[in-house]
Amino acid sequence: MNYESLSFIFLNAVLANNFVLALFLGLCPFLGVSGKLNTAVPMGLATMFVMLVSSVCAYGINIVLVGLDIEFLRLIAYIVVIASAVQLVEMTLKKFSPGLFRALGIFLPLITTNCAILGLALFQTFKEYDFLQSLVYALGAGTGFILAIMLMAGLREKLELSNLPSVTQGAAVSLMLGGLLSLSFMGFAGLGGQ
Amino acid sequence: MSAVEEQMQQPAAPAGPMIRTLVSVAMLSGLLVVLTFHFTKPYIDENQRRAIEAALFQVVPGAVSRRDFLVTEKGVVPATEKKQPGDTLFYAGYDDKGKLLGIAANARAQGYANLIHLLYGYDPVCQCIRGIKVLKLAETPGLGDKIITDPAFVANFEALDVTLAEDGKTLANEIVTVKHGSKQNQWEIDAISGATISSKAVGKALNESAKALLPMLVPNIEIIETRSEEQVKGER
Amino acid sequence: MSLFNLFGRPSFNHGIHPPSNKTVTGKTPIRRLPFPGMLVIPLSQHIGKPAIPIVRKGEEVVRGQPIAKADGFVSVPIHAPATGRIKSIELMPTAQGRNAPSILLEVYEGATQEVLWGEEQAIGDMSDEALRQAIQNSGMVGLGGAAFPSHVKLTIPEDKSVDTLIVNGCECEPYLSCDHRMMLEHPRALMRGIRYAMRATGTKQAVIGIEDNKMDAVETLRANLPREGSISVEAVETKYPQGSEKMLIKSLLGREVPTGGIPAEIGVVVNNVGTLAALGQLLPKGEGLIERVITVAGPGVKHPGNYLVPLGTPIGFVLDQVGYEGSETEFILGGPMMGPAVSALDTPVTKGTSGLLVLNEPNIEAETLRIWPCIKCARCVDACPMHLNPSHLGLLAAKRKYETMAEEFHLNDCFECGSCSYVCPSNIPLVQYFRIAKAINREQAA
Amino acid sequence: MKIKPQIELRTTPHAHAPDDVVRIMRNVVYALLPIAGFAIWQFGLSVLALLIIVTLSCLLTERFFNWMGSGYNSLGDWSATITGLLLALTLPPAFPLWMGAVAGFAAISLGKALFGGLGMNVLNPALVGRAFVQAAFPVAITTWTPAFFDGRFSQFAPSTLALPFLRPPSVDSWVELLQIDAFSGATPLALHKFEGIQTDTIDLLTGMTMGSAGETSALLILACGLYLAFRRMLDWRIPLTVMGGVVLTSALLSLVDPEKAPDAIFMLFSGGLMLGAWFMASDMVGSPVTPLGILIYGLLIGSLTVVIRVYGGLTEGVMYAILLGNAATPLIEQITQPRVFGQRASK
Amino acid sequence: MRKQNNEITWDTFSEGLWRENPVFAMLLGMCPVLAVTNSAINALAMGVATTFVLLASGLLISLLRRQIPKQVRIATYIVIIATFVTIVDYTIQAISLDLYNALGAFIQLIVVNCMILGRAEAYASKNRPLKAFVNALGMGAGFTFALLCLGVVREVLGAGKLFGFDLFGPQFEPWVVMVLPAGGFIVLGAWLLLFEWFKQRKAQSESDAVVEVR
Ligand SMILES: Cc1cc2nc3c(=O)[nH]c(=O)nc-3n(C[C@H](O)[C@H](O)[C@H](O)COP(=O)(O)O)c2cc1C
Ligand SMILES: Cc1cc2nc3c(=O)[nH]c(=O)nc-3n(C[C@H](O)[C@H](O)[C@H](O)COP(=O)(O)O)c2cc1C
Ligand SMILES: Cc1cc2nc3c(=O)[nH]c(=O)nc-3n(C[C@H](O)[C@H](O)[C@H](O)COP(=O)(O)O)c2cc1C
Ligand SMILES: Cc1cc2nc3c(=O)[nH]c(=O)nc-3n(C[C@H](O)[C@H](O)[C@H](O)CO)c2cc1C
Ligand code: SF4
Ligand code: SF4
Ligand code: SF4
Ligand code: SF4
Ligand code: FES
Repeated sequence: MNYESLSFIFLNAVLANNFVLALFLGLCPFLGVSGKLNTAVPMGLATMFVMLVSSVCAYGINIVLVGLDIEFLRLIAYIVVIASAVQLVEMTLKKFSPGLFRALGIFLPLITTNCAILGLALFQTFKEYDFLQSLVYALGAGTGFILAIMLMAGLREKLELSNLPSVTQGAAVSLMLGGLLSLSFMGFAGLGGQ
Repeated sequence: MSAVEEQMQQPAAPAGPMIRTLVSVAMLSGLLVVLTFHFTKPYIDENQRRAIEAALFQVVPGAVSRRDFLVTEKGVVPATEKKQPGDTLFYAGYDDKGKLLGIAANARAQGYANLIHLLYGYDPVCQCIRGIKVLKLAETPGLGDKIITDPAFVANFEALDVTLAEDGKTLANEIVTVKHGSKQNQWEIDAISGATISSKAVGKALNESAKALLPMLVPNIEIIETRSEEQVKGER
Repeated sequence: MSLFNLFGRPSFNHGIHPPSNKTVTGKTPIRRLPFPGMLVIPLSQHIGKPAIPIVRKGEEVVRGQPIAKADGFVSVPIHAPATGRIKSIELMPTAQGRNAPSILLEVYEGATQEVLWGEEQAIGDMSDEALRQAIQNSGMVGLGGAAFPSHVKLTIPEDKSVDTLIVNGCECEPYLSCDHRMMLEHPRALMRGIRYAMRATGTKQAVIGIEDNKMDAVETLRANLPREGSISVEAVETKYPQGSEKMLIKSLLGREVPTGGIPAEIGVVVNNVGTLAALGQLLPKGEGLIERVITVAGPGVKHPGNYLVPLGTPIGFVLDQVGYEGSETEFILGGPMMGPAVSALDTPVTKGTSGLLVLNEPNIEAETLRIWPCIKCARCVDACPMHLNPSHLGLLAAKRKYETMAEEFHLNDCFECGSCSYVCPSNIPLVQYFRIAKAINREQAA
Repeated sequence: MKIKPQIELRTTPHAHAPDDVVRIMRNVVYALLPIAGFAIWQFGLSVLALLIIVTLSCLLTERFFNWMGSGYNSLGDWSATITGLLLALTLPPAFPLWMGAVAGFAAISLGKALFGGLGMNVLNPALVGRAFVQAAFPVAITTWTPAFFDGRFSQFAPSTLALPFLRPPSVDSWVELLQIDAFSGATPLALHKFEGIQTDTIDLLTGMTMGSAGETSALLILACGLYLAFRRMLDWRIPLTVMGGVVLTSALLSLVDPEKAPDAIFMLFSGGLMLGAWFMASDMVGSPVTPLGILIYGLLIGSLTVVIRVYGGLTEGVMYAILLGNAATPLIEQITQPRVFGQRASK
Repeated sequence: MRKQNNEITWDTFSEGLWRENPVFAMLLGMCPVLAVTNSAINALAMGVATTFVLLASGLLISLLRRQIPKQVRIATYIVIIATFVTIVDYTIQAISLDLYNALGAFIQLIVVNCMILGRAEAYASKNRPLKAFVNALGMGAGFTFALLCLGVVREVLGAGKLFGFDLFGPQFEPWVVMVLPAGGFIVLGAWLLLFEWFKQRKAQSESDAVVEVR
């Protein structure tokens, strides 16, 4: 049981313990898909969406696992169920909302095997969040991810127009930017502490 | 057409081999996991027991054995049943004669960087906290981690008063963290200068946990105390 | 009109305040310069198709006689600016830098240089149609700089209707004061010209917009206004580029010309005061445009002032007359903000030339400074009268993203006023970038 | 007389406003000098040494990267000097010199050279440097020493002269020796947050408080900032909107959360807000160019500052608020492209 | 498609070490790389654990490669990988709880480390078991090497220690930022910069050499 308030869970996941900048989760899409804002935003939205789906799934499976006393299968169960749930959602989406599918579709398979998703599922279990708390946690983590990837994409687009020294072109500058963003997000440390 | 769509339009494969493979792989992996679980469980349990006892014996000085209890809706019960959501687990520590020396419980609060997890020892005789052990900490090295290393701060918990109020429903005095050097009462914690936030978190964690646990525990203290020497010996 | 200019003179948003440098020339009356020995008369002194020569080599012409005829509607004839003999028709340098076919006219030294061609016309009896034809016959083009054939501008397309004629007396470019002197010295001709233009376009009201650093002109014109009140004079804030037609319309009427559109779309026609004053003088006499007033100024000029010169006068001749100094010198046809620098001293004064500036070392030095990277100071954004984002456009241009500039950042709305370059502390040649970008985009499209 | 001129051909416009980058930067340095002077007068030798070392470190780092890269010497544009001065002014007065040098190096290398130098950086270099040492040496950067003690011109604080890479000695005993009665070892913001003690506004204005070397006198900073604003060397809209953001957020909080509501005047004049608003948020390189963008940017910084100060773990939030504002600038600019003249009409 | 080459060469092993180093060259599996490298020992443990999963899953997948139908291969791989990760997870718990706590959830997150699935898909499923094994060993070694590069720098600067041993004595002032998230980004960025710089210098001197020959 966990008594953290919903607003604290949300803000903490968005800012102080931002998945990307403080917990190091979901770095692959963060570094890989943040070159352009118009891909970064759908990527962020898709991630948030999958986070919500997997949060719900993980909550359900965990009840079953605990009930059957087979918690040692947690990892396998989570990954399989999340992957299939996302696949299912993808298919439903394709059928009922082709527009949305086209916007988010290419990102969904990339995201399924992404550590932010699994990390979220595991953390909510470790923290013993109830259903609502888990959902808010997923929402916060997703929002934090969107925030981080949008800031990053904006900065990288701006750098695109500047004269980067030849050695900093490529991944190095993204990492350094990530570091500087992470430094900046340290300002939120302890938010809501008192 | 995107790669995804292409992939989605692959012709359906015969279901037989697919299911066969999946089932056999699942069986194989289940077997491996169960085996591993089986072989490592004793070691993990032992590790965990040692970790808990090390912490317990540190916050309840002199204790050599322990028993676990749950605070449930029904009251205090030995932790033989499975823990339900809403229950609070605590550990009782005894000396070699089976005499209850104190109990230990978990507490946590948001510190500077993240949640600070603590175990604290409660001494029913002096009705005070006799020690804390930081279980998990993500505070800044050099600042926040002084709550472990700063002797002056640790000295706060030699006897931190948590006497219950008259009505037995809450603490007589809430635990408060005060500015460094201005501690006046036994229920106050003298903060570390430069790490006020972490210090306050410790105070807050203890206060909240003690406020919730002690009113349930103190009236039921006999349940914990009754432990004969035979039981102790039997366990050895 | 926006909130910002509720107080003070009517104006538009943004723009810049360069030092005006008009104190000397603004007070010097217009004087005539002697005739040069040779005139260089480009066949294309206007926007549209070049005129077609109707004289031959060796032919003698009298002052005012047509020597080239209009080639279609968007074109105007050219008249001989002096009595003399056609020497040749050949390629000569122009202000645009290119060489263009021009008529070379040898001026007779002893000739009286009276205008011997043209007959009086009764404008009042003409039909509107005939009036517009008469305007074309006079070879009149916009003297404000664009040199767009006036009769075309004054012919309102069927599907549009205009309600206001705006008369542009702003003269916002530093140094220039030819329009200022025209207003002071020829107010009656200007009023006549305005009435012709109102007739040609069918407008019922006209507004003369004058920057408030020329209050003497405002008063002179007010004193000459017709009684019925169809014409008014309005002082506007002194600010560059107040004289740009889009800005002036905004200042005076609060209307915005749509992007890519022309003033007629919002019911306005804009003419320069010089244009209309010249019309007022030429039309009744049936003469053609053969001379104009230019401001000769700048730190390198010994006797700055406003001079009436025959079209085709090489600037070298003008300079010899007024005297100039300095070894490292820049010659500019027009104002310092928009006028092109010329490379040859035999470049002629044409219909669109409003000034001749001579800038020498100390003034040039400021520009030869190093170019720094854009420091995002936002000064250009706050200067751009078109509300573009020159900073971002400049960054895009440096990376050759010309298409993005046009598609997402409205490159084609830039009318190259130079305000952004003027204020840029990093000395980035923004306008130059934009010109190149537009040219390359045009090439790509073609 | 006829001379054959050498004809110059340039593109329009042929006139240029008198300001250029060097002139602007030089003026910022002038405006910072009184603040630096006050800091030296207030804290003595230690701050003098800190100013020199940090600025030198910035200049040397800049030169080093010049040498690694283009070879062009960019020290002449003064921007590295500004970075160094500002950085030193935001550090505690007794900050060890070697850490100051690290801060200067981090500021120019991580904050500027990495991205291509002047104008290309995305975050404020001086604050990158400060954020780096704040995270690297959290103890040293929250150690405060008293102002106006006797003998400040003849002795260094002991921590100032700590040997490179070694832990600076505690200043406690040294401070005790100085026998300053009112010294609490805490800044006005910390006093307010943890002790509920409000510092007198007059003291905040005149700099009779504890804090980073150059942040204490709100009035002096205001005067120097106004000088730059009047000379148009700095965009007055930024400090104004930042301060507006602080006031608005304080007012808003007093409606929704009266218990914790900050006092707007106190928020404005305490900590690094004045220095941050006038000299650091206003660094145009990291701020938007669009008018609406500038408004949003300023308000964002102002409100983040208050939120971090009131609800965050730290007592001070100006630095992080500005860095976050810089980080959000590209996004802000994207959504606030100006409406082009004639565009509404065309639709 | 390239002809299947069954030979095992030094390259089979060494490509993962340097040329196709999963971290420095391909930027795969970034999360554990940055998250657990705040000390050398964590980095080493993480490297070894990942290598184990890489080896075991590579071997098994390569063995089963002809039995697994295309449509379910990803699902199968994931299940196999998750199995080995669970095994590692419990084993580490059995060895040391402290280590387990230090690595946190990142042991379990090996499941989603793109490198492992990537190698399964790109290499193990197409090559003979022994070759897959050797390659996985190289990749694992390269990954561990990269983790150590980070872990060592971060621990030395951030704590003044190496593998827990005090290097500079008690007077050393650690650079706390190095063990914080920001430090992880910055140190990896710095390594990449360094490599890039070397690469460019090498390319430079090579092209200079070419010019000289001519
Ligand atoms: C990088 C950094 C890390 C910090 N870490 C901690 C911390 O771990 N624990 C803490 O209580 N305060 C931490 N602080 C907050 C400050 O030290 C703050 O000033 C202090 O808690 C206030 O206490 P004081 O009033 O006794 O100085 C940190 C500040 C910074 C800048
Ligand atoms: C930047 C800019 C500034 C201008 N300033 C003036 C001006 O001050 N006076 C003027 O008559 N025309 C000015 N013009 C030209 C006008 O926009 C317009 O073309 C002219 O007034 C029309 O009159 P015309 O056809 O009689 O020349 C300017 C144009 C631009 C692009
Ligand atoms: C422009 C500026 C920005 C600053 N930003 C911060 C900041 O974000 N965090 C911080 O702790 N101190 C910052 N400081 C220093 C603080 O004003 C102050 O001296 C210190 O933080 C006191 O807070 P403490 O109680 O944490 O010790 C800044 C100083 C200046 C001049
Ligand atoms: C008004 C103004 C404020 C400035 N503020 C800063 C600052 O806060 N930090 C800094 O490193 N440089 C500052 N500079 C200098 C310069 O803009 C800076 O070094 C650039 O960020 C380097 O690209 C400032 C310059 C001006 C004109
Ligand atoms: S410069 Fe101005 S005046 Fe000249 S053409 Fe272009 S628009 Fe017309
Ligand atoms: S031509 Fe240029 S200077 Fe002359 S008035 Fe028009 S805009 Fe002003
Ligand atoms: S030149 Fe173009 S971009 Fe520059 S200010 Fe004028 S209109 Fe704006
Ligand atoms: S004026 Fe120059 S430096 Fe300033 S923003 Fe515009 S382009 Fe950049
Ligand atoms: S390892 Fe975290 S997203 Fe790839």
